[in-house]
Amino acid sequence: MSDLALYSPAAADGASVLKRSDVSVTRAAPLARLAFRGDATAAGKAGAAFGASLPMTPLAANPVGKRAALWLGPDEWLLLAAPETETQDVPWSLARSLFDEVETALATIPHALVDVSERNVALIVSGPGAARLLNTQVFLDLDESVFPVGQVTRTLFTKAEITLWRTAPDTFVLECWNSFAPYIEGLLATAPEDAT
Amino acid sequence: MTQRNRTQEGGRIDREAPVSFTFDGKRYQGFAGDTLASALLANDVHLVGRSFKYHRPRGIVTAGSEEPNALVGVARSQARHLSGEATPNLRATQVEIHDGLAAESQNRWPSLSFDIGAVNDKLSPLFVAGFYYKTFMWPKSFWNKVYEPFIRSAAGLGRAPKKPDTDTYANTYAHCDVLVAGSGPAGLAAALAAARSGARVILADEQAEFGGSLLHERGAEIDGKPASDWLAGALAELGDNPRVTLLPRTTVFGYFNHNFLALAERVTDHLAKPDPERPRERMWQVRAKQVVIASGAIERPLVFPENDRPGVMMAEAGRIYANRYGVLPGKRIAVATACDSAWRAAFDIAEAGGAIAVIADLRADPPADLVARAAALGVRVERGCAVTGVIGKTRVKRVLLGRISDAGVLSAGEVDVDCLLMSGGWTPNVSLHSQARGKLDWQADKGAFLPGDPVQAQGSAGSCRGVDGLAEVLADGARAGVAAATAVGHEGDTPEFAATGGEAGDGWWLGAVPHDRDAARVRAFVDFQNDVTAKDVKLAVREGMQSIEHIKRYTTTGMATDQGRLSNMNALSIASGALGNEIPQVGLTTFRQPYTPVTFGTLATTSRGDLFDPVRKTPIHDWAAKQGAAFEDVALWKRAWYFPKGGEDMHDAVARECRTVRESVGLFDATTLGKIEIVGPDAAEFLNRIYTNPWTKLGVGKLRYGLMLNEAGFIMDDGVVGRLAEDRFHVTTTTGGAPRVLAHMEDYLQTEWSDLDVWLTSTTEQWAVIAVQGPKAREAIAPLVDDIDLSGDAFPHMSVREGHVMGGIPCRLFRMSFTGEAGYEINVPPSRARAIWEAVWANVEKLGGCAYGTETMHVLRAEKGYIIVGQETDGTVTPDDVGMTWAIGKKKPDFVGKRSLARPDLVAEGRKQMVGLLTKDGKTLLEEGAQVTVERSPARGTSALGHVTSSYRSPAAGRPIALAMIAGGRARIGETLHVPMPDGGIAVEVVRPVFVDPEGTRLNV
Amino acid sequence: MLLIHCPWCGIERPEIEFRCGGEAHIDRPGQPGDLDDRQWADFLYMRSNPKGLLAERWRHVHGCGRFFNAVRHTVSDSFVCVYKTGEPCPDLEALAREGAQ
Amino acid sequence: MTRFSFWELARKAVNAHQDWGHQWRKPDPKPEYDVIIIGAGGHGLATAYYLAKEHGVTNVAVLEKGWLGGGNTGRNTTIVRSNYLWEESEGLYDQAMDLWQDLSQELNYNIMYSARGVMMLAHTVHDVQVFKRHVHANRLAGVQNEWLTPEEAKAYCPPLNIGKNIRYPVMGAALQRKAGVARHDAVAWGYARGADQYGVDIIQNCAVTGIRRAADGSVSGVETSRGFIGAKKVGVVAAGHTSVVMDMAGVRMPLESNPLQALVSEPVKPCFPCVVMSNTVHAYLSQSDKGELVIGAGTDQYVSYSQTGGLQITTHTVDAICELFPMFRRMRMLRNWGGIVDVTPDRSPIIGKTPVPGLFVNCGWGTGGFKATPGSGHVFAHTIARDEPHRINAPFTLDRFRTGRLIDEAAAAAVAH
Repeated sequence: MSDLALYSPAAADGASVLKRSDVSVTRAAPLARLAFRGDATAAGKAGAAFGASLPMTPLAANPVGKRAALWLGPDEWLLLAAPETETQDVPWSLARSLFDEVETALATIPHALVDVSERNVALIVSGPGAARLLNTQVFLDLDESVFPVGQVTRTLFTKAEITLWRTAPDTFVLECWNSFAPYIEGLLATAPEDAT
Repeated sequence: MTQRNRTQEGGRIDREAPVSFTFDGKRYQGFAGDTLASALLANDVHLVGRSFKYHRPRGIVTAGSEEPNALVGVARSQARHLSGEATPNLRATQVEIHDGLAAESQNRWPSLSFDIGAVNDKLSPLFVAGFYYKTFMWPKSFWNKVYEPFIRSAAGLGRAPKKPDTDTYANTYAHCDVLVAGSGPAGLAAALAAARSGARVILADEQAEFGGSLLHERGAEIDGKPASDWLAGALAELGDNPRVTLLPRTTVFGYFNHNFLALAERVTDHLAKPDPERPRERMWQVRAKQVVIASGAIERPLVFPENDRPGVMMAEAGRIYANRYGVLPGKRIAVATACDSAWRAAFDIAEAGGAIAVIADLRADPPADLVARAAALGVRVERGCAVTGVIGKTRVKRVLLGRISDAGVLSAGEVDVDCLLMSGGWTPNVSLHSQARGKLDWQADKGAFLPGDPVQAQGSAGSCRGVDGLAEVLADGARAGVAAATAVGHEGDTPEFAATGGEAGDGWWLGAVPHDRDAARVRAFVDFQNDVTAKDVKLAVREGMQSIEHIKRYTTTGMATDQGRLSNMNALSIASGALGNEIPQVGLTTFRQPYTPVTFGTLATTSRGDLFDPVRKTPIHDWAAKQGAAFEDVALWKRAWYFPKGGEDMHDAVARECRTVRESVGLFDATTLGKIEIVGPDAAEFLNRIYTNPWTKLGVGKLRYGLMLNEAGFIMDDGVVGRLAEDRFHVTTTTGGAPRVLAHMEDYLQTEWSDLDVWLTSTTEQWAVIAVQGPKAREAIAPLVDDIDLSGDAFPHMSVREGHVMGGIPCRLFRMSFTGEAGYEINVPPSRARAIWEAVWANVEKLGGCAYGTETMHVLRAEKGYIIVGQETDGTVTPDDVGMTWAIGKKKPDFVGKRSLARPDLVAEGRKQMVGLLTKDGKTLLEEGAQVTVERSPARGTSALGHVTSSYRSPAAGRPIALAMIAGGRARIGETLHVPMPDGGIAVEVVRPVFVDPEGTRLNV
Repeated sequence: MLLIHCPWCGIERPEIEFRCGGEAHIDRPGQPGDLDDRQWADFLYMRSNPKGLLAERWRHVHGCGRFFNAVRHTVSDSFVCVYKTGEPCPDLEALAREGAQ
Repeated sequence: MTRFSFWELARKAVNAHQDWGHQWRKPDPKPEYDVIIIGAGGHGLATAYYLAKEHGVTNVAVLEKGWLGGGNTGRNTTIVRSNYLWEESEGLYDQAMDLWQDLSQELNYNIMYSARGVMMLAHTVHDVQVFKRHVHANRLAGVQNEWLTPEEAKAYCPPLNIGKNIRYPVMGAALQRKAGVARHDAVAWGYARGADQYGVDIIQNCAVTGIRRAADGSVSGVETSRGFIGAKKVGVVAAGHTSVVMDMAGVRMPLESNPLQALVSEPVKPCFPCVVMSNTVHAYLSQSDKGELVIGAGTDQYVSYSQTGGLQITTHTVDAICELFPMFRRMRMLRNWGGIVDVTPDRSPIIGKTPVPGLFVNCGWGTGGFKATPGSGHVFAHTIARDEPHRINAPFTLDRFRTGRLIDEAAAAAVAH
């Protein structure tokens, strides 16, 4: 499982997408998610308000407890937060309060903040075979020397766009839009055994 | 089940593991480790197929992927053969046998030994290169009816599978420092050298076993060990290195830009009972920092009369069969050569128990040591001697010898044999180097093209770049491996390998071999599979073909499934002789991927069925499916199309749904519409520039219909935009247009207007959208809305409010309509959309309402004259064309597309304009796409005034209605026009394009 | 499949993550209304389409989402350089001379 | 020049075909011609042929930097059809369709025009609307095209999968029965032989390096790798290289050149009777007389003159073929190649005069030029000979990009809603 406090497996039936001796794929419980856009100044203030600073280094992630700020582009970050007590519901109120806090902190500084909590779902891909399994559909070099723990990027999962974050040597979190999840899960679940 | 040609011992086959298979229905036995070819040869089967054009009997020529003749249809079992699941055209030299494997010969009827098509061979004097361009033209009608069907049925090789393929295919993306293509001594040395320096290495080889020539070297030693022992050690070392990936049965088939390579791995075809979880084949898509090509060299046939008879084989292939598979290619063997290596093949075969009847070398002075060795073995040697013919139709019986002299070729008698081994020397295998766009250098002294300077990050090693001899090849591989590793930052010493044996072989021959036969009558084959002879190549030149590409296309040489691997150099040489040009001036045809044929399924990998393209479904999808909805594909989405009840067809269902919406209320899933949140201080200014409409003065909480043009001035998308705050807009797009619109906006924002402080975020999937439309819409939703005043005054048409539904679920409530009825679109979190939908549904049902799909949505909007982008418009339509100049902000200095709207043709008279059409009889439903003319029965070639864009039965109008784009349409309102159909014209009246509530009073209930 | 260096991400990624946006440095006129039809058509449609070095726009659409420019040789398909949107076009003739050496 | 026939073939067989002569000469360039055609592809050779035959202009040179027919003529998937949407296109392609029917006899060269039918599959409601619009428009124009139900489509093309359980079920098809395929090399060779018989000089391995203009701005000839060759009229028919050639005359073109890939399978016995195209899943497929499945793939997204493309373009096409025809999954790709297609903003060609007097251009055929070869040559010859366009190519001007009078076949199929 993910070594982060942020992600926990969803409790729902069918949360387990794939379970093999060397790799598992599990749907994660919902999170509060905010898309943040703005320049470095805005990002600095946003990080302070959010509770996890927004990384300025490309492809970097900054997890702090049950929050994380992910660099997605030079003026784009994805802010993630899990409620203190685990829930299977989408934490709208958390998303709302974080939204309000960041908005208040930035007041007159140009920026854009949009709640995208419901847009994405996350899959946790974990185990020694995780990278090999992902490489059946993801054209990135997932060798740890090239794609180290903490790196995050948008990329393609064959015909679907994903955000891929290595949270531990053997663990990746894959975020995608809701309606693409069955496609991605389908391809992961039917990946041949000898690929993992 | 005897294997009469099997040696008593030796080879890499497992004599303890017999394998039973069938060929043309007859059962044979081989051993584990055999290819189909080696097993057939063990059973003295040489005749395995018929050639493409002349249907000549053909035998096994090679022992590798370059095989031109031994193509067979292969299935896992005889049953699968019979059910049409065999794979055609596999090379018997690559097919590994397993128990139950069923192979069939091809291109023969009724049987391999008696083939009606062989009549073509009798007609060969007529069927020369390009004959079909000169005939089959009279009478004209015969081409499609007689000639072409005849030619088609005679052509082709195997039979395409008839049944859908049930096997699966897989894909893997990989990266490495060094990819080594080929695992012969050069490739192994390169892989060892690179791996020892710490590089990430992939070693791939098309064969089942790594080792290349080491698998059949007899007597060679490396580092003091027999070659096969050294090989085992090297493979163990590589296998133990976690940074090395070993890929046997894997062909590097494509070398693309920027060191991207594609590999095809055969995963399970060689297994009798494969694990069903494993794929049949897997494509590897590899980005390599460096590539070492170690693809070896390919032995070249000699072009002499009847060189295509079964039993005529490459010398090295004979050696491979003897040494690696323990199979003698014949009992009594002749060798025709111009190269030393064939002598060693003869010696090895002799040692394995074969009788060498004669070695005929084209050279006057073959090396003395070889001659001495032959003498010691008691083998007859003929120097300066050519094979001038072969007797025996389905198997070599005798070969004719001719002595080459100044006076020409003089007969040197005949020799009785059952096998003839030939060698014209070696052609370095430069295919991958050439695919990588590396140039080729002609080496006249070697009679070969060698790799020139590489263009990409790659090098060649070993005999593919003309290096010969085991010790030299190992050293070259080590050098290349270290060079590649060093280039990517790994330090390492160049390993040294001490090798003896595997000597270099000199000597070569290019082009036709001289003979004493009637040149006009005999056929010496250049391209075996496509039946191209030396005469054909000369004929092409005679007819004016100068470029090798012309010669290739005219004669089809090199265009068979072996891609001319055996034939290209001989064809080139013959052509150069006929043209009187040097070989480099005649040119070499381009090497293209794939290196050898690649299964379509392997290229398609996992894309099939529901995983072919993502199937996007809304949170309401399952509910709709349960209600029996029919769905339509819109972009990647499945949308509910209509909801038939109790045996209704689409028309009935849609009519009911339309009536219900207008009379009470309907529920519609609008989730798939694209949504973009546009936020920032300059958001309104951005929208001013992107849309035709003005946005500055749109109040917070208000909606406006937005129209978007491309820069050419044509409508590209539309949607409703809501202002949530001074600096925040909620934009909607069409379902199919969502990605395009976002890309369009980002393009302008980033590259033209980077001064604007505004950002775009896709929220398509942040919100599910439940549209509730109809006079009872407010009633249907009111009980569920927590905190929004729904009264007409507080929340008028074209407004938006943020609030909550069902006790705290956040929502964005739009009051808007695409039906002409009062209505709402409730944007809700997808995770709760189903529950909210069902709650609304409960109310809707109580109110006598219904759920409706996209078809009803289309009818309702057409009744109001609202356009659908992509239906009324087609990329050539301006706002004025569809009567929407009202959507253009007249005072705006600029917006995307504005300048183009002023171009001459876009302001010209007579443009097509949107109007309504009513059939005069009030009953006939026009067909969408039907043309509109003035005349009832226009003459052929009459210009259409326009066409019907939308046409429906309108319950509200009580008759069919249509929208159409008609030249000068607005001025034609009231006129009668016609819609010509195959069974006569339909009279229509041109009307304003609005059929229900033109004043819009129903919207403001 | 090309390998493309994204100047925003600072890494090379496979072509499938990118969209080519055509020839670069064809700036949209500030006052389109001031152009005559021919000038406007030049902006809309006319392209240099060279056999040689071409400055073109790319967007890392399935990555950081940003546009940038690249100089690529249209025969070898190899990239000479990449630079961020807004930066000036390199001297293509000078680059071509360098490449030839 | 020997006339081709079965009897001639039999007669020559007696002497083992030693007596066949050149199908076209290998002339040295003369100092000056009445007309120079740049580009010896199908369109250029056809232009020369019709200049000589229809207009009596025989003092013509066709200059080719490589070998004749070596560009897109020899690299396409040989599909011929004329069921286009707009009147302008219908006129252009249907004239070509008429010429195809008799071209073998006209040229005395069997170009193997095979009227096996071209079927375009509809997979969505939108496809159905678009294709039916084509069918109606074509019927009015007298262009053959008809609508088939899925069952009728299956009857016409038995391997077609019309199951409802596939990703994009077939909802019907538009069929043009007299459309089909032809042997691409033979078209180039047939026109070359035909033009040569009229005295046209076809000069291969002769690259044009410059276009020389007289003081009045009009064309006076071309610089080539074999020296200057004079001509007052020059027709550029250089497909993917048009921008490069036109740049020599200082004319900017609305063109981009993209790699276009195609591939064939190994040959198999007849298993696929017609041509099938599917725009939604991006695939087109036929079977050659030799037995290969011939498959057209897409274009790469960037400008390139490399005649190679990305593997992802090929795999994207092959997966679509396998989805429509799942029995072909075990077939194997034998050869893959690329051409360079010159694409205009409205995906229709430019055939006519240029701002430079005496300079004519015929380009922008994109992915669909082969089918128009005879018609294109016919109207371009007219344009050059008369110094004014033929009625049929009059709408296909360069000026349409100024006026906005585009002939947008691609937009007409645009997907939205």
